[in-house]
Amino acid sequence: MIHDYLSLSILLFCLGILGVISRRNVFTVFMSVELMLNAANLAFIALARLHENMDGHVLAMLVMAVAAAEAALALAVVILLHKHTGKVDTNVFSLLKG
Amino acid sequence: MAQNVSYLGMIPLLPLIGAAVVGILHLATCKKKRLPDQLYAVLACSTPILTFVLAVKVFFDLNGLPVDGRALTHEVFTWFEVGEMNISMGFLADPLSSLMLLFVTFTASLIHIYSIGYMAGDESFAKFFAYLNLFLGSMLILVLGNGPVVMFVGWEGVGLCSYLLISYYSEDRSNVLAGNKAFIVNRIGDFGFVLGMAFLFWAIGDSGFDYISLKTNAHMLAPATVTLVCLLLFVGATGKSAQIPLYVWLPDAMAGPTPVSALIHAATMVTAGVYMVARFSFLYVHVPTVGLIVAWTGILTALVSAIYGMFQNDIKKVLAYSTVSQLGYMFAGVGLAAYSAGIFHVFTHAFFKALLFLGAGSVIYALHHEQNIWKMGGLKTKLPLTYKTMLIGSLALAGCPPFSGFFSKDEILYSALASGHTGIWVVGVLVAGMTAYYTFRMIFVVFHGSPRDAHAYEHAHEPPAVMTVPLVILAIGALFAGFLNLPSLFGGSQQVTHWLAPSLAEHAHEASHSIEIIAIAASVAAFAIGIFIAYRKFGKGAEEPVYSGFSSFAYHTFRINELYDVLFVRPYKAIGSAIGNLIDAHVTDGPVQLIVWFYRQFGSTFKLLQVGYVRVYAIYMIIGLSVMSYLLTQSFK
Amino acid sequence: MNCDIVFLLPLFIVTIGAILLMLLSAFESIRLEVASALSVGIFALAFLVQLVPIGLTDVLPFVSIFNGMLAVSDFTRIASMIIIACGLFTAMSAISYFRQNNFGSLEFFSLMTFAVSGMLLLTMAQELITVFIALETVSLSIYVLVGYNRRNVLSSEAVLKYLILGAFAGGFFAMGIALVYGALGDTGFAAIAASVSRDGLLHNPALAGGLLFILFALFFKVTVFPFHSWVVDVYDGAPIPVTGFMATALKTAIIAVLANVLLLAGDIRESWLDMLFYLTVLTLFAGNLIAIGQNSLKRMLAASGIVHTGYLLIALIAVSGDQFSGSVILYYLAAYAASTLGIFASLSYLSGTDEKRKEFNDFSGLAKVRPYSAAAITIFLLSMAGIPPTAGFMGKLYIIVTAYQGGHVILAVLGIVSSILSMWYYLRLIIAMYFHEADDLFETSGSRSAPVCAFILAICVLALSLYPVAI
Amino acid sequence: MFENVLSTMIFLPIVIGLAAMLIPFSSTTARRIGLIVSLVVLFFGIKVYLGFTGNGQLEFTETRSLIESVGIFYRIGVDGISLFVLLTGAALIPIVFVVVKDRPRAFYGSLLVTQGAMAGAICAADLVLFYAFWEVMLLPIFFMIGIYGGPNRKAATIKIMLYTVSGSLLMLAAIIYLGVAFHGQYGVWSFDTAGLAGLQLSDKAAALSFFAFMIAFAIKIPIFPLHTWLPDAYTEAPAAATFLLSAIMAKIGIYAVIRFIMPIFGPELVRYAMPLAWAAVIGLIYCGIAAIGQKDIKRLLAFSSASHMGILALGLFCLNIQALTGSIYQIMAHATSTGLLFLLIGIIEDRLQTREISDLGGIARQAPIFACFFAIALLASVGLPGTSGFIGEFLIIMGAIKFDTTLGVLAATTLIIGVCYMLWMFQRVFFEKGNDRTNGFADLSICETLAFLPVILLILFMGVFPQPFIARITPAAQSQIATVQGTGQISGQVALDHIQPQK
Repeated sequence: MIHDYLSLSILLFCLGILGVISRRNVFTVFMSVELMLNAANLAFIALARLHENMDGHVLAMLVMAVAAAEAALALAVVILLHKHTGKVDTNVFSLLKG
Repeated sequence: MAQNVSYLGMIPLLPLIGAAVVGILHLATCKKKRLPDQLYAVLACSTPILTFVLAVKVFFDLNGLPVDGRALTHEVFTWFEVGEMNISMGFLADPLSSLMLLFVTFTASLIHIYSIGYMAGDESFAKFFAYLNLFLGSMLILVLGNGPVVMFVGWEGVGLCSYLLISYYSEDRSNVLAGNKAFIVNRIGDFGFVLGMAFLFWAIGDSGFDYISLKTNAHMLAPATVTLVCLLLFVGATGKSAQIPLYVWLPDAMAGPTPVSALIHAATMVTAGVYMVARFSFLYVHVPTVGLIVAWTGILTALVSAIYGMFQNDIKKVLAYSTVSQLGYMFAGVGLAAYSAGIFHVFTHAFFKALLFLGAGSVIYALHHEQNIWKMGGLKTKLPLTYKTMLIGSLALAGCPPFSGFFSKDEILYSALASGHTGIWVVGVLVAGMTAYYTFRMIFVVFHGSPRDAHAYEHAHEPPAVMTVPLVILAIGALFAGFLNLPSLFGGSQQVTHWLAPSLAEHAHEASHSIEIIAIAASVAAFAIGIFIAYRKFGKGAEEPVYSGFSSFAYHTFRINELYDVLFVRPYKAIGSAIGNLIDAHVTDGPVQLIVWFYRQFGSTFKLLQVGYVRVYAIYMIIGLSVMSYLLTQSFK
Repeated sequence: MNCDIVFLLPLFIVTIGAILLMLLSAFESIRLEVASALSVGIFALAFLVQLVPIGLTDVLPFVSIFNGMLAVSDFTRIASMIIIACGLFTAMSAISYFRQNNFGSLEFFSLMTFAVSGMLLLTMAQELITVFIALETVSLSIYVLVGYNRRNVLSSEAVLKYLILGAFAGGFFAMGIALVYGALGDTGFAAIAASVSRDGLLHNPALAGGLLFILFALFFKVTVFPFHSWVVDVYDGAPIPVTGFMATALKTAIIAVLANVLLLAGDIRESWLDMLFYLTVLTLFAGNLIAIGQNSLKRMLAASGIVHTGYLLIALIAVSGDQFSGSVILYYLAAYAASTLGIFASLSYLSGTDEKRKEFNDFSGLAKVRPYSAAAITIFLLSMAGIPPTAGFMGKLYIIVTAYQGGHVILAVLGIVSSILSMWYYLRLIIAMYFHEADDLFETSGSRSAPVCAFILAICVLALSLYPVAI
Repeated sequence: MFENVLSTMIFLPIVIGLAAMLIPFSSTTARRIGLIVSLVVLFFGIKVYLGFTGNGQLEFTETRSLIESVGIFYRIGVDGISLFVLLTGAALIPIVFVVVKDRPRAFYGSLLVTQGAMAGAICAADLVLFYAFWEVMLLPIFFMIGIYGGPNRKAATIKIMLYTVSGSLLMLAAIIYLGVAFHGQYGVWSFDTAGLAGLQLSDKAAALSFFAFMIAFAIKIPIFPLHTWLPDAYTEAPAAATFLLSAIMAKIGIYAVIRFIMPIFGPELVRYAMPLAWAAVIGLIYCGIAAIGQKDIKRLLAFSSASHMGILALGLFCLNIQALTGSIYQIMAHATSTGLLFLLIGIIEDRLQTREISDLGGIARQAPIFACFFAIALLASVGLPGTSGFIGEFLIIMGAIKFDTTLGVLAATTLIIGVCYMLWMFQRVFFEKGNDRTNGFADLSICETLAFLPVILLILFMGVFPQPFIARITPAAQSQIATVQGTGQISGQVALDHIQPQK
């Protein structure tokens, strides 16, 4: 049973990774990051069940809080960038390079 | 054995002090108010005269000693002492050096006095005398130095002065080039000298590196070492004494003022090589093969330069080649272990060659620095005293009996014949004839016939007494010096040879009087033939010949200078330029530049990797993580 | 009990200060200088409190309340002091910067103070959840700080990159915690250490994998190759005081955590020695190679920061775990922080309005116009290059000594080689400043606090070199 | 002040130099201050010389704990070898302040700092301390070349800095290795030279450390083929910096080999002496030949200096008393002669704004005193007997022949090679006809003459009376040779005893 949860978690995590490295839309990228964090959350909950303690729950809550904070910040940044360039394509934001 | 005296050090020191005083006074005042030339003249001339007095004292002191103990030493201070190497600044006066001392200081005194007249009015009168004094000091160190290292001080010192004085008229590039050539060629010889000295030292030097100890320990040397040392020292001698293949500097050295040519490039410095070989006679005597090399080098030099001498136009060049030629004789003498004969020729040569140069100087002075003999002529009447003295000098040089040159040269030729080296003797006699020819060619062209340049002739006049008196004194020397070593054939007792005997490791050649008579007859015949041909060709006036064919080749000294230029000078300069400007910057520095280049290349590669796309950065991270994971799984095994 | 509070007092002071500053931001009439002075005061106070020595062995304050989540020792204390000092100097020099670039506001100081409090927590954290929380506190503050210049598209781009990659790494961190938690049922360092020393790291793949993820996230933060790419862009885009703050305080905090994690039990480091070795070497050289290609000063400094991370990794590999004092690492961090902060403090007032001077060439002839500034920058650069008699030299010396002692001769030699390579780009700036003619007047406006800051730090760089460190 | 003579000699110039950089004095004031400070240093140098007993040990030692945790001590002292290197620097530097005029105050400050750091490097008995001074002495030079140098100065400074720093950092790696190894063997931290001599290292470690040291010193000296930084740096540097580089800094390289490599890496030095000696001789010939192709008088002298350093280096590797004494003697001799030449060239450049040999000529006529001084320095540098250059060169050649005949013969070619380019240069610059540019050349002023005169006299004095110097050098050289040959090897216990009293 725990394996299924964990497998799902790993799958989600990998999807997240794939999303970050393959997608150019800033929103999708952030969603992928969220996916990774949620994969971790899933694992936390499942493992908390396995170990029968509350640490995992606490962690999951904290991760969610962090994810929310990051999302808020991310949205602000995306809006800011959109104001500057009118685009949400990460490839556009490569003025800093070399 | 040797007696310690405390005044030997004074002898070289006096002229050096003189040089310093005159030099400093000159430097301090030349730009502002010049001091009178007379002051410098007095200062500068006093030192050679004083040294001459001391030389005489040395001679009498030595004379007062028993024959076996005729050596005065003076160890002034320990020069340097490093490990087994203990070199002291010591001086040695033995019969050999005392003889050298006498004529060096004597001719130097006369030439100093002569120079007062010759250099009068020169802008750097004092500088000239400072250099002359410096030269004299160095020469005396060379002569008196006890041990090769001290000798080397003088050896290089005279080389330096020679350079300075050749380049004296430094505005003219060719003069300076001549000076450079002299110094560099001498340095090549010195290279040999230093090496010879080093090998000698590491063989026996640890138990004393002065002549007396060396002489005592010479028997401990391996024959191979002796050969090597003698050859290397001879390389030094060829440089200093202008022998094949290093003679090329001496003719060019005539660029210096004429008294310099007389003093340095005829009478004293150039004979240092001969003196050195005689000094090391205790080594050379053990290696006859090397002696033969020395003798042949000498006699061939004599031949070659005599050939050059027959086709020169410049009065000083004629004399210069004759000097080279006479030096060749001397080497032939010392090479054949007839050291006293060689040294005696050095001695007489100093008189007549200094005389000839000073005479030539008078002519040049009289003609306002005209040196081409084909612009002269008929000067006999205008410069009678000069003519007479030069005639005496020429006769001595040409080997006319009973002039000094006859006895000394004859003794060398006689020893060649007596020791069975007929080849050397034949060449020697041939050269004697050629010597007579070119000497009298010069005399006839310059003094006889009719004037070729009427204007110069009109203005020619006998130089002042300060110049003529030395000429006369030297002429007397040239005339009579030969009698000092009169061979027994003429009822003499060979005083000079006997005087020198304690210093030299000489075996006397026992030969019959008949051989001696043959030798003399041949020399006199050669002299007569030479002078006859010269008279036939030039006695009644002749025009400047057009050199062609062999004579042109000889006039250009067999193109040896050009050959050296092509073989050594140009390649050396080209290599220098190539290394300094190309190879060093691009080849030697190449590895460094290559590293830098790679570093930069890598740098630009890494710059390319920083693409700026955030996705790519994430990919890098994932790749990194994969590698990390891989390494982690590796460690599970 | 009252003793324990002394250990945590700096953290409290800084956190309360941060909240206070945030509240103050509501009052628009308060001038920036006041906020700066206030934060300087807070940091100074925390620094002074932190001076109380603790001892080498870990002390767990308030065990009953925190359940051993926090531990303090001299290592954490000194790391905290470095971090607080970084905050202090950044707060000082930021004022000069904001006088020339008028996007400053009071929140800047509040956010920075929050970041510092997170970092203090990081150094003390003995438990992964705490580390995570602290890390995110720091990160979130710094994200905002990086993008503080909202009008500048580069600044925004920088924060975007940092945010995406930071969150990405954060995801791994979370997943790593999950794995560790799965393997042990506990997230405390003590439990990890116990498990590792009992069974060895490699007997528990989930633990090993989890720690690898955690390491990965931490490596990302301290810019170990190949997780370094962001740093050049982000440093470039961020406002100068923020860059300086990130380069120093953040690095110190993360290195402290890394030390805590890597040295938990000898086996962790031993098992990953190969990996750490390659990463270290690559980090050293990649940093140098990136740096030589840069024309922008901030980018060069960012890249050189990668190299310094490499040095710290050498020390982390080589320090002896059983009697860990971390003094070498801390000394290096202090030396590095002093010189880096010094350079950024100088840039804070020299770069001019809108950071118009950012390239090497823009500083041509600085020495002719502002000799003292140029001299200070030179001292900082020489320290970074490791030329005596600066602290940077001694730092490198200690690290090389440690590397030899640990038997890592190759690392020691490569460290030196990398130091040779780094001369190249440090010299470039010196050459630009001194050997070119000035065509700029280097006019600056604003307060003198950044110059004062640079001056103090220059003295620190020289004085620190004589500060003895026990090995 | 009088108790800590050496420290004063080190730190007085450094402190005053830094002050001169920071405090806005006028240029002339800075120069005067520099002159006074360097004279004070010279005075202390003479005090040291007079108080020096020559017992083969370090004298005037001062030991202070610097960073005790790793055994880094501020430990300085002089022995027979360092004494003369120290004095050479102290005696020569005042001239610079007299001759080099109208430079910004920072220039004079840099000079002073270099002087102090060089004194520090010479006196240091602790390797880390030595390293620190070794690096610090380069920094002011770096700035002097870069700020006040010729048109291609930037490339030259980068090259000299990277080159020398690369070498010295490698040496640092070796220094630290030695310290750690010492700690491993004796349980005590120490970087003391005498102590480290007692280390037992594995062959490989010893060889690697040896090369790390050797490369650092070989770059500084420089030994072929690591000399390629030199022509550019010497040419582009202002005269004073070239003077410092050639006259003192290069000599510190030689000195460092004697001081640090010989006691610590004796067996390695013996093993690798032959290839190193070959490198030195090749450099001597190579650079000597390269000099003839130069058109820039300073560049010519740069190559000449490199060539001469070849012979000095050769003296080190022959490992016999003659050659080593010769090298040490030549340190002084070459410093005085080449240093003087570079300063005099600096005067030419200053007055005529050119260094091209083809632009010059006839200076001897315009400036006889100048020409005379130049000639004496030149003759000393070509090793004419009677000048200081001869003694050292002669001893080295003698030692080289004892060591290896071929090497000795090749080394003796320096007699010929040196004189070729020097005479050529002298001819073109001082002889021949002057031109419009050189006809206005002013001779040395009285002040300058008086500044140069002592050194000229020293050159002559050292040529005629070398023994007072040599007598003080030979015992130290002898003991170094003994150490290298293994007969004087310090045992580990002795080394430890040496360290213990400090603790």
